Amino acid sequence: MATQTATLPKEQLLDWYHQIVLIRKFENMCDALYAEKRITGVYMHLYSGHEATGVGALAAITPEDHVITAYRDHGIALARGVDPKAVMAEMMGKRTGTSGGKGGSMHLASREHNFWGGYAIVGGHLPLATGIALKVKYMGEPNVVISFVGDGATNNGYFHEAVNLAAVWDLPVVWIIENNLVGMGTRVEEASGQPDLVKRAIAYGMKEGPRVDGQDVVAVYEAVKEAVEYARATGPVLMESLTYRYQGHGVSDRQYSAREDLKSELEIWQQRDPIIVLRSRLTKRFKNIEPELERIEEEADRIVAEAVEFAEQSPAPGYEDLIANVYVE
Amino acid sequence: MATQTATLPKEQLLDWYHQIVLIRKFENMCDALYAEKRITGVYMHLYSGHEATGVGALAAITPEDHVITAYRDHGIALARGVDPKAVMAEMMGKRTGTSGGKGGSMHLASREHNFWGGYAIVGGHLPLATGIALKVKYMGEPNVVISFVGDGATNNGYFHEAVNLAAVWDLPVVWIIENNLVGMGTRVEEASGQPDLVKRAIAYGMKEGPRVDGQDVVAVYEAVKEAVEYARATGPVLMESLTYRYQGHGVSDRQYSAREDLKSELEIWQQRDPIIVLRSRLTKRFKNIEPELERIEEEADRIVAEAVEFAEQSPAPGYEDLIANVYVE
Amino acid sequence: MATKNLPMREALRQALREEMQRDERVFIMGEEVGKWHGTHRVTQGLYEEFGARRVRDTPISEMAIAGAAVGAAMAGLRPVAELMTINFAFLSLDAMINHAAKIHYMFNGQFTVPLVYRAATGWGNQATATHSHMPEPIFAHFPGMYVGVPSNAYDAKGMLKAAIRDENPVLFTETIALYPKPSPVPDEEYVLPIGKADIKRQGGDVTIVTYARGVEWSLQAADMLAKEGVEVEIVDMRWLRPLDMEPVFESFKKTNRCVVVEESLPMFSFGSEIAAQLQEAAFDYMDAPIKRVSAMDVPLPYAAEIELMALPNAQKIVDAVRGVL
Amino acid sequence: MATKNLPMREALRQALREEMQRDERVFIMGEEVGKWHGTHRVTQGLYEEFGARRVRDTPISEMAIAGAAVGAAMAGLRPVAELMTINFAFLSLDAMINHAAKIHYMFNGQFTVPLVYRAATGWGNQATATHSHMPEPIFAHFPGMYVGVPSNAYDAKGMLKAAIRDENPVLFTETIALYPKPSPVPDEEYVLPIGKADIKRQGGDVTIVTYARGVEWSLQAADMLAKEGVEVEIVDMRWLRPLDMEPVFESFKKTNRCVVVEESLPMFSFGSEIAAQLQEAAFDYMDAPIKRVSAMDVPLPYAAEIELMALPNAQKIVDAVRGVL
Ligand SMILES: Cc1ncc(C[n+]2csc(CCOP(=O)(O)OP(=O)(O)O)c2C)c(N)n1
Ligand SMILES: Cc1ncc(C[n+]2csc(CCOP(=O)(O)OP(=O)(O)O)c2C)c(N)n1
Ligand SMILES: [Mg+2]
Ligand SMILES: [Mg+2]
Repeated sequence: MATQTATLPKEQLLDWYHQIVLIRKFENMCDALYAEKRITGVYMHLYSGHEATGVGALAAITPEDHVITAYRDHGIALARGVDPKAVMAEMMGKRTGTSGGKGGSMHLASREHNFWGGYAIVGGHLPLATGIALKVKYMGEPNVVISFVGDGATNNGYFHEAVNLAAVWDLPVVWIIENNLVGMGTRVEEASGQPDLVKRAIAYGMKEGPRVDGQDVVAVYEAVKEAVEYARATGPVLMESLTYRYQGHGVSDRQYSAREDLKSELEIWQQRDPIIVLRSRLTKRFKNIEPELERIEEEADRIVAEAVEFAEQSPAPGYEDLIANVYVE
Repeated sequence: MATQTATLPKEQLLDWYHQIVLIRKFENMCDALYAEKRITGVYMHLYSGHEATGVGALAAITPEDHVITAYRDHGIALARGVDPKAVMAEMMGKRTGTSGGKGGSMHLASREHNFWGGYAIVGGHLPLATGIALKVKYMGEPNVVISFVGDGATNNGYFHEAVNLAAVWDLPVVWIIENNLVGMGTRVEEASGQPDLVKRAIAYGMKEGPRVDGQDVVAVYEAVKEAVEYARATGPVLMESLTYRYQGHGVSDRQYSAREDLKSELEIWQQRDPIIVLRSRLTKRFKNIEPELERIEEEADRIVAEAVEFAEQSPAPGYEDLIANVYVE
Repeated sequence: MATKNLPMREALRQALREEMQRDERVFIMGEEVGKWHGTHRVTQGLYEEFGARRVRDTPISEMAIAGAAVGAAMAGLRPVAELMTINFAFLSLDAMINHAAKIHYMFNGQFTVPLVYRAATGWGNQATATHSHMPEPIFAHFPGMYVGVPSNAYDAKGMLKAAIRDENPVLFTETIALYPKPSPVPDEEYVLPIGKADIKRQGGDVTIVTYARGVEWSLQAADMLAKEGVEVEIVDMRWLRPLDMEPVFESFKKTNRCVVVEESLPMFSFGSEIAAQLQEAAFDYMDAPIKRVSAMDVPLPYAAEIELMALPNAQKIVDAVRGVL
Repeated sequence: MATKNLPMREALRQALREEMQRDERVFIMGEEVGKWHGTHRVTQGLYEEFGARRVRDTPISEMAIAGAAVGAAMAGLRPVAELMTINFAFLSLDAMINHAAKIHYMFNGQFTVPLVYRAATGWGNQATATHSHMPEPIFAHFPGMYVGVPSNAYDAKGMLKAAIRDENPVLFTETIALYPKPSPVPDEEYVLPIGKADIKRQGGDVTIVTYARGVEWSLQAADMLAKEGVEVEIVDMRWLRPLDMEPVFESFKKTNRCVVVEESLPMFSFGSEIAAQLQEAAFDYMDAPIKRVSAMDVPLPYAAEIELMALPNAQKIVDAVRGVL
């Protein structure tokens, strides 16, 4: 499939470069702000390392398609085109955040982007994906749902029931396992009787998609595009993107530092960092593109800085927000 | 494997014939007693049609091995050697019942037989099987656990989590799917994306056992024996026994009567009734065995009649039973 | 207004049919709701009438049923998801509480979750320990979802229609013992408001606060007590969320005595909340302690004799009322 | 008796270590309990000390964790199954309530289920709506399982040891905010009885009934009130099941006034049950209505400013006490 790369328009590749770099810089900023206690709270899970998966996958669908994920959702929100300002404001718990400061890092969402949110109960969003796809089919719409799911989450009852139901009802869902080889501190082979997770498709009589190289945005894009076409025409697909987590499970995770195994693995993975992989594709194909890439990097810095600025200037929610939206009145 | 039949001792085959006939007659009696309101309550699920599965499977293990199942448990209890008197007394809610009249039809159990009980929450007993097998392995015991599970139940989260955990921990469990093609009124292919249920073993990297002819006690015995050996030596196995339910889902089920599809299928299955299949094996191999078979049938009638007699004579539980065993004091 | 005497089962079926006719987005999903006609036959005939698109049989997957209903509702449908019996809702509690009930809040109103979870409920009939739950109060513990608990056919129909039309998630439970019981149901369409209690009998001596099957037992007790000249007022809460305490307070200010009746377990439950609110809001009107009649604090056993001992009944209510006079 | 000032986290770890040393059947299972040292570091070092057989990491499978613990306990082991946080126990509620809590009864005593479910609990720290549950009262609604809710390191150690030794299933929750808080823990072994409340402060004017982090807030409130000459008695329930009401009744008969304090949701909850029992058992001693201080009836939001508004605190308790004086 690598042959197709050559045909991808330059703008598209540069756009992906922009997105990947933006996400990385956004996450680095979140990390720094957390260290300075300008972002607070117990849970924040960075997307660093996974960027190519989110960006490549979402490039393969239209704005009318649907996206849902777990708590590792910053990168998904940004790749979906949600305003970084609103995302950063949500991190800081501000009224201008995507969820008005009530959802926080784990619960970004944007109705207008058909981004149905990040969810923090492992597996909990998977039947929601099935339900959204049911609506698509029920209404005869031409769309698909992309549902991201962690490798660890595939061992939860939610996964089994939600994926099976999508199979039984032939719903247009592409289940993308973001396999970063670990759930918190548990390795995939210690958690799954079947570590080749995509094989679980067989249990549902479901189309088994590829295990794609999750560090290469082009590979992810092409694989998801094919899966999406299948889902639109025929039914659900289970596929895997092999990637790696660049930091601890979440920012408040103190156990990571003792895990030498994870850290030495990290070094190997970082040699195939999504930014490096895409950059080398670009520099190989386009002469003298470096200045353009640098401009994109600077642009990303600017966007992140503006987002921080915006978030810090924004008002905190008040009592009226605390009591609003418990019910639809 | 059919070759091995010839080598099975006559006593064993006759014992199976006895057990299968006993279960059938026991179930018919339960049905009759229910119609007469001598057995009451809303739930009672008969084992008729499944006898060869329970009898063949339990013949493949020792008394020190372990057995657990769902609510369709009468036949399992009897095949495990639990006294029919105590089983019938439990049906009638008597103090002399296996569970003192507190469990009823769906919650038979006998600690002394390592029969860990019948459970009524679909899938709920599956992690219990995993836990019992953990104890076996933890203590270094040489035993296995047989866990029966319905076809419908394999779509529940409990199945996924319990079976995967047994795989991850390499526990000695033989999961036997009693596939009677239907859960209540839902056909297996309407409920499972993968109707070839035994294929679900792949999702757990687990040994895939056979889909055995569940109407033939000899075939079940041989297949389970092999699976048990594997489980003892190596790890868990998922296998299937293909069988059929002879009546509605349960006695209070009024929907069954309208389902022509199920009833016409039934006729076909009854041509391969476990009693007919075993009888024909016996009469082919042993000359003039009919009188012996008839004696066995009469013996079963007698046992069932005695069980009814015993149960009816037994006292009902009283207030002291109602309040006993909420906690271990 | 012309009425027909309909069993609760049929009144509920009417509600479902009418709402499905009215709004194409309304659909039914759950175990055995279609070809099998519903375990308790509430959905009987709807599969034939509306087809497989709108009456959807599911695998035995309570987590997925409850969760898929959330997704479908967020996306614009109006699912009526049946959990067969409330016992199996223990498996879907997470989807119901963490997702159905919280999504509107957590995402600051971006999404609404207009769904109904229907489930049969109630103690008794030798269903035994795992199949004899009536845990509505624990669902009502959490904000974000309404909880409807009708006591007769008329209420059930009007309440279910309201639940389907509401923009919020609703848990709607139907007492199995009440399914065959008839009450007059108007031929004309009607909808009963969410969160409104109802006085089922007027009286000046004692207030009984109850719901679902408790109403039937309380009415029986009231008849028995009336013979002794004791006039009981019965408040049927109808909804555990929103909990409509006004009529309770009003009644209590008149009677100054109260018994709370519930079918299920006594601890951290319905009676606890009602008694706690009453003593706090109407302390100066209390002429006697508020008494609670509940099932006994045991798992429910199989044998009919002792199962009945564990359950509340009219006589136990009469005794409790005498205790506060 | 020599003591050491230990954070609750370490006291709990001591309890686990001692019980594992004492009884080979005791083992730990759960997500991240081993190589990751426990999400809240309670089990830190135990994997290294006891090995992979006795400290067992599991997949993210709450149903299987809770259910496998039941099977292992029935078969003769003594599992301490960690559910990481109580929020995830919503996924295992069925196994806990329908199996752990009922099997001894349902099979008429043939099996015992000597296990402990440990889970971190508590509101706050911007954990947001799905990760801020404290639903202990809904678990205590059901008979068959004990529910322990310690308020400090000393209690936690003695209670957890009792829980592990008991023949009944126990849900044992540990408030995250209390993990780092130290209290004096004796060097010698001790076990605190199951189902015994504890007077955390004596006083004759008002009784505060509470548990877990409520004790800390109540002690702060008591200090504030003492300056005004109001003497508060604080009953720490320690266990929601069995619920030890005697000390509450005794205290109330002395003070005639009561405030119930709980960290979590107000409806159908802890405060409801305490208030209901008190007014019924001690009606003649009531000089004022029993007041409840709880979190607000909302899902918990992320932003720190408004999250704090939703939570109880010492000032809210002081206000409530003033309201009953
Ligand atoms: C039901 C449930 N159980 C446990 C947790 C705690 N938890 C949060 S994330 C996580 C690991 C998930 O791993 P994976 O699915 O691989 O996703 P990743 O973090 O690697 O992206 C766990 C155990 C939870 N949030 N929900
Ligand atoms: C969790 C749960 N959901 C639903 C039910 C209701 N129910 C009881 S048996 C059954 C069908 C089970 O089918 P299967 O597993 O194939 O077993 P079979 O009855 O055919 O032996 C259903 C849906 C239940 N008891 N528990
Ligand atoms: Mg992972
Ligand atoms: Mg079946």
